[in-house]
Amino acid sequence: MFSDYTMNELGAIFAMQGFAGLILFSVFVLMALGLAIIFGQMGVINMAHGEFMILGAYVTYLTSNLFADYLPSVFGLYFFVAMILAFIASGALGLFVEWVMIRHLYKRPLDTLLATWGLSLILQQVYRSVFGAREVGVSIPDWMMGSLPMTDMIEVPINGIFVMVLATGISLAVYFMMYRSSWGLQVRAISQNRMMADAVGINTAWTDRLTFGIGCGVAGVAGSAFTMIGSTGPTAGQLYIVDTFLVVVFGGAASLLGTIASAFSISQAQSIMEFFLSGSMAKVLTLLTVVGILMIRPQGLFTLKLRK
Amino acid sequence: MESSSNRLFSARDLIGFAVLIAIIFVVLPIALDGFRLNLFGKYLTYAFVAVGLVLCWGMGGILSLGQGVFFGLGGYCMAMFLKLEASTPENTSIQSTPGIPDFMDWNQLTALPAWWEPFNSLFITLIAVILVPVVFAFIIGVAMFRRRVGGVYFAIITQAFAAILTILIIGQQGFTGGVNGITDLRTLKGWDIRSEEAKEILYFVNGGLLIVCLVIAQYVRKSKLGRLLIAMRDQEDRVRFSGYDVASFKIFIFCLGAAFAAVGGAMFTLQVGFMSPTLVGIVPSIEMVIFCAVGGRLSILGAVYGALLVNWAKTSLSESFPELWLLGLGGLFIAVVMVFPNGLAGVYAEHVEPRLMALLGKSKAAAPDSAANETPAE
Amino acid sequence: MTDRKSPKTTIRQMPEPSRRAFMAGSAAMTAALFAPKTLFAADYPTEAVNTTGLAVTDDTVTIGILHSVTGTMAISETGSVQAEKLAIEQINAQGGILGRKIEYIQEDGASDWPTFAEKSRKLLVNDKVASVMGCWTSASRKAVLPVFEQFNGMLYYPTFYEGLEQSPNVIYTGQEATQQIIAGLDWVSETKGAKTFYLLGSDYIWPRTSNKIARKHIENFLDGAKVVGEDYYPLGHTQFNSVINKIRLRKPDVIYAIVVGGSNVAFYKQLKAAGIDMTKEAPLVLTISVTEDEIRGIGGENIDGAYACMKYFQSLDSPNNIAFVQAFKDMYGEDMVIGDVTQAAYLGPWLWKAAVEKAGSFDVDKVREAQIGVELTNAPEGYVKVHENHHLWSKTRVGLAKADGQYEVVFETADLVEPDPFPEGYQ
Amino acid sequence: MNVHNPNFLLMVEGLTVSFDGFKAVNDLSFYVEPNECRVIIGPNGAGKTTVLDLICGRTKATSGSVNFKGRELLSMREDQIVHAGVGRKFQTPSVYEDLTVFENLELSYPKGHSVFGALTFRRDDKVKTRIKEIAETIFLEDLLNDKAAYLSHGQKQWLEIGMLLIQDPELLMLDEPVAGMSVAERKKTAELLNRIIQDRSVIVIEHDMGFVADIATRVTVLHQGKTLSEGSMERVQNDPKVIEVYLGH
Repeated sequence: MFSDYTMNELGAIFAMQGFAGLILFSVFVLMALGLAIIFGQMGVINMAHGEFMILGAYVTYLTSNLFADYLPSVFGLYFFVAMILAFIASGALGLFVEWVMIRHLYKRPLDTLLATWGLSLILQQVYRSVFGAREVGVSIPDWMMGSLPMTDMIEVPINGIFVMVLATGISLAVYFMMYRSSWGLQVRAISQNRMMADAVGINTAWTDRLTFGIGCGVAGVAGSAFTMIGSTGPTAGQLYIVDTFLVVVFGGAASLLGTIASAFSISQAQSIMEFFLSGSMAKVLTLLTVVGILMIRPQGLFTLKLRK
Repeated sequence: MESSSNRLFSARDLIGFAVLIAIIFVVLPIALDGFRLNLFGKYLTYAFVAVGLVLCWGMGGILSLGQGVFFGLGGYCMAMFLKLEASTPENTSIQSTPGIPDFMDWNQLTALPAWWEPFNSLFITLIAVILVPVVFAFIIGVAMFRRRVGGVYFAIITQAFAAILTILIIGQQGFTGGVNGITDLRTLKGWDIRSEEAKEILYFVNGGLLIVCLVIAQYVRKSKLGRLLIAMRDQEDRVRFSGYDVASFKIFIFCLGAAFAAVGGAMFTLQVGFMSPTLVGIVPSIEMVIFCAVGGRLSILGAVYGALLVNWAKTSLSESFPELWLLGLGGLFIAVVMVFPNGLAGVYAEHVEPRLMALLGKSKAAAPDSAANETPAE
Repeated sequence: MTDRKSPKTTIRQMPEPSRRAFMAGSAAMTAALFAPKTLFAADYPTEAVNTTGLAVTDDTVTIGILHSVTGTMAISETGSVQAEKLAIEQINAQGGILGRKIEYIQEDGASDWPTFAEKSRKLLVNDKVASVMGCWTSASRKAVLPVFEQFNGMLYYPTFYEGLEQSPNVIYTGQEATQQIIAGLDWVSETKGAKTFYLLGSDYIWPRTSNKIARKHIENFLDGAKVVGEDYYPLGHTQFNSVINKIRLRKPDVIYAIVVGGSNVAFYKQLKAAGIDMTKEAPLVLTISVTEDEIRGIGGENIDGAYACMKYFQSLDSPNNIAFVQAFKDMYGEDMVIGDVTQAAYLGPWLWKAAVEKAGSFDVDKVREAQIGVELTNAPEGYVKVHENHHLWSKTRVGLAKADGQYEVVFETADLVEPDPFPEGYQ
Repeated sequence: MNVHNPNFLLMVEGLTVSFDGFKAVNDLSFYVEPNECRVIIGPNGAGKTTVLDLICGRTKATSGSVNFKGRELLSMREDQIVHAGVGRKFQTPSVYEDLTVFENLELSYPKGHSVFGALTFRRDDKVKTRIKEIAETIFLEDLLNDKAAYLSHGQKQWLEIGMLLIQDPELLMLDEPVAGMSVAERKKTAELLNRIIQDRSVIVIEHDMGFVADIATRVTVLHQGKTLSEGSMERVQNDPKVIEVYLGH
């Protein structure tokens, strides 16, 4: 299939395809980080994760309208404000949901799955009632929609770079919170031994709530970023849920590094296969490979061996 | 207790079964017109899945979010047979290749794929309806349970299977009918399944099969295996160190649940007249779990009422308030998990039964009324 | 070159008599819409116009509306529901049908095909509706089709679709695939000199069948043109960077895109971000799946410069259409947009009304018979006529997407295109 | 090395397990004779429970050998080890709380352990008689129809011991059987244990020295995954190394 092209062209295409894989990787990391915090550290299965992302997207939509109406001169910068607002909105909803629902279910992880699925249905209907059934068009600042010509053959989309920078930034932020802050220490202590953490004076209830809130907030930021590449509608969140869970589970639930490694391997596999196969078959093969590996190595890529 | 629990049916079980049989075979057919009865027949096909989930999830602690896969495989096997029967050369004379299913013709297939051939035989089809999903469940079960994958991981991986199968069915539309599914099914061995009488007969066949499955489930529940499932759910290690191979029991119950779901799927195809990938995916699979949860995850009879109630509510709510339906369903999920973890059966056992007992002093007179409360009135 | 005028592929003209009728009838029919001749129910006794027990009383007739109000398809189907309700209201304002007001029972298909089948059964068996306006996806239509045939109902189906179907119980008010596709391909070949095409679609029957027809047409009937790639992605897929790279590699003149739903939004945003400028000539984007409705989600600035090929655009400059757009906006708000399917859905009640009045009866068999040859001269899209294969004769147009979310009509076929649901050269 | 010495029921040789580099049990060897009661003592974290986990298959060993009656246990599944004749009681009482005492014992009855067997298992008179017998031994004959959840902590410990007894294992491993018991319960348990260890080998982990002295044939002292000292109670108590790390503090 490559005989018609010059080496130069092929090189450029492979470079761009590698870049496409990196963008997909960043997308996966953004999707999965919030879930990795919630699922990995708290053991809660948040099926409404996609809806928290979409909340971030709707907040971005509202912010863009606000800027277009009242601050058109600085419209190009609204996106940064929108991401912060998205974090606050999704995080606040997360705190509320934890307080009302999740905290009663820590001993029943499978039940959190059902309850949060119910929550996702409710959120979808709320979005539909508030914003309408149609997708909303989020206007992206012009500087983000375009590409940087690297050579005369290779062009790199700016929003791709933006997503990559964002993914790196948030990963670092989460890393520092988890491994360099006292909150992170508390979270990890709780995930290993809740009773003991309680006994040594960690406010487990508040730490849990904060963890859930931060996980949801990160989802909100991801949703905000995805307005650049995807659609914003009441049911758009559902599209992400299977991929997201597989990334987290495949990485080994308790490991942040595992989540990133798994996002990397799944995205590269999918991106390479998409180039050679039809998109649908690439997707099926990727999922099957992931599930197959999980059957052989159910604990995921990275795990701590614990003494039971 | 020792002696009573050794029998297949306690007096209480007997009354429960009798009430359900009366509802399915007497009350509903009398109270409902043909259209509504067919609808309830459709709801009852979900009850097969819910009963299987009681065994797997309620008793065994194995939550599968991929029961739609087995429901779908059973349904597709049945649909393939019916489609072949409907695709006679006369019916399909307009096609470039008459005699093959229409969707194959649209996709330039000029001959029936080899793996469709066995579905020309009703006998092989009926075997395949059960066997294909069970073999599939067995492979998943061996792979997962031998490696001690359980709990949330199992749930997520089964969910991934539902996603994979859906994409595969849609992508291979020349062989599967794609997103449209396999539609326009007409006759079963020359018997028109679309007629009113056929639908009524199918309803009763469906009800009969459901009772058979319930009796099997009751037998499993009352056998030592049933107690082992509960034991495994709560103290898996202890069971292992009492000398049981835990994985083989999990595989067995998962396969049994898959077989129930498959029967439901096949009956769905017969009663509704088509099968489509929307019944295989993640959303229907999770909805099936909620049928079970609403009915009571520990009660096989409750699961049947759960499937009936939720679907009936879905139909009637979405007839009058389509916008509210999702809110209602979402609220139901949360309420069942947080307030009524044992579902209808739990509410009945905790609140209704004792009061009725106190009122009437006798369980015999009490049960029919109370069960009627659980049943959606039409 | 000789191939190109093969009788199977050229746009067939209306038979002469019809065309004359069209010319003559045009003025009269336009007048009919605005000053209808009043029919009185008393002239049409119920027992005479309704011999099969439909829901018809002395002053009302009940029809069904069956679309998804919830679920993933609600996004697309909302417009159709609105258009159908608008048409019903307008018909009622003119005195209804045979002196009877139309009442409707709306059911939610919930984006779930078994639910569609169940609800259609309810509408036909329990509610005895006289006709049903409904369905959007092919899957939902396939699910309800056996029900309509079994209980002899009448369905008015608004979506452009893949063809390969001709049911006595369905009137297809949207275009079937050959009507929509061939004119656009001919246009892009003739006016843009396009030689190479990259076919892309969501993975289900409509894009696959449409691309199949497109491929046959490109390879067999367009001079020296070829298909350089064909790809399908699962519904809901949101990552298109890989396929965009493939497109760069193959350098097609035309990206022929039939992506639907949420994937649409992702595809166009990523296409733009990847630096493929659609306002330049090559590669140009030609789509048959993006109406004004979809652009609202995509964002006009992201699809600026793409071409769409369908039978109706909101910007169509004709008195009929301007009046229709105004009425739609008056009813649902100024910010409403109207796409091809919405307009086709609007035709449903009008076509049914015309057939009922022609038959002088609500009986489905009589309506079906009367329906063939029914014309609407004042439809928003212009003149349409029901073909004996239950599809509509209609013009096909090419629109150029603008940043404001509207299309500018750059081409329309000179004649009405004959519907051909079972195209022989394309199987 | 794997040749079975008929003098020993259980031969543990070179047993090692490492968790991410940390060796919880390190090159441990010891031998248990038929009808011997071996008590393992040692400070917290010495690896006592891990040794039992390794023998019964709950934790997979990194290297070494566990030979039981000529069979290598390390390559067997937990349930196969149980069928070979090894019974294990956990530190915290692990009984099936949703089932009755009777059902708890019944599930441990050594019959119907395959899927098919469990489906066709009949609760015949033989089973009932045996369960009643065991229930009397463990002082629960009046509570057979109560749910296990309602038992006291001590009663749950007894129930778990009873569940082991009904299997009639040749080697019984008990992890702190009297921990968390009242003085009265403790006395009763000691009496019970003294009775049931008569005709089988037992490995017990215990901290209560009075209790240990009462039942032990031999004592093994573990420290940091290795044997610190081994021998009779008297000898171990007088071993200066042992006094230093464990008894003397």
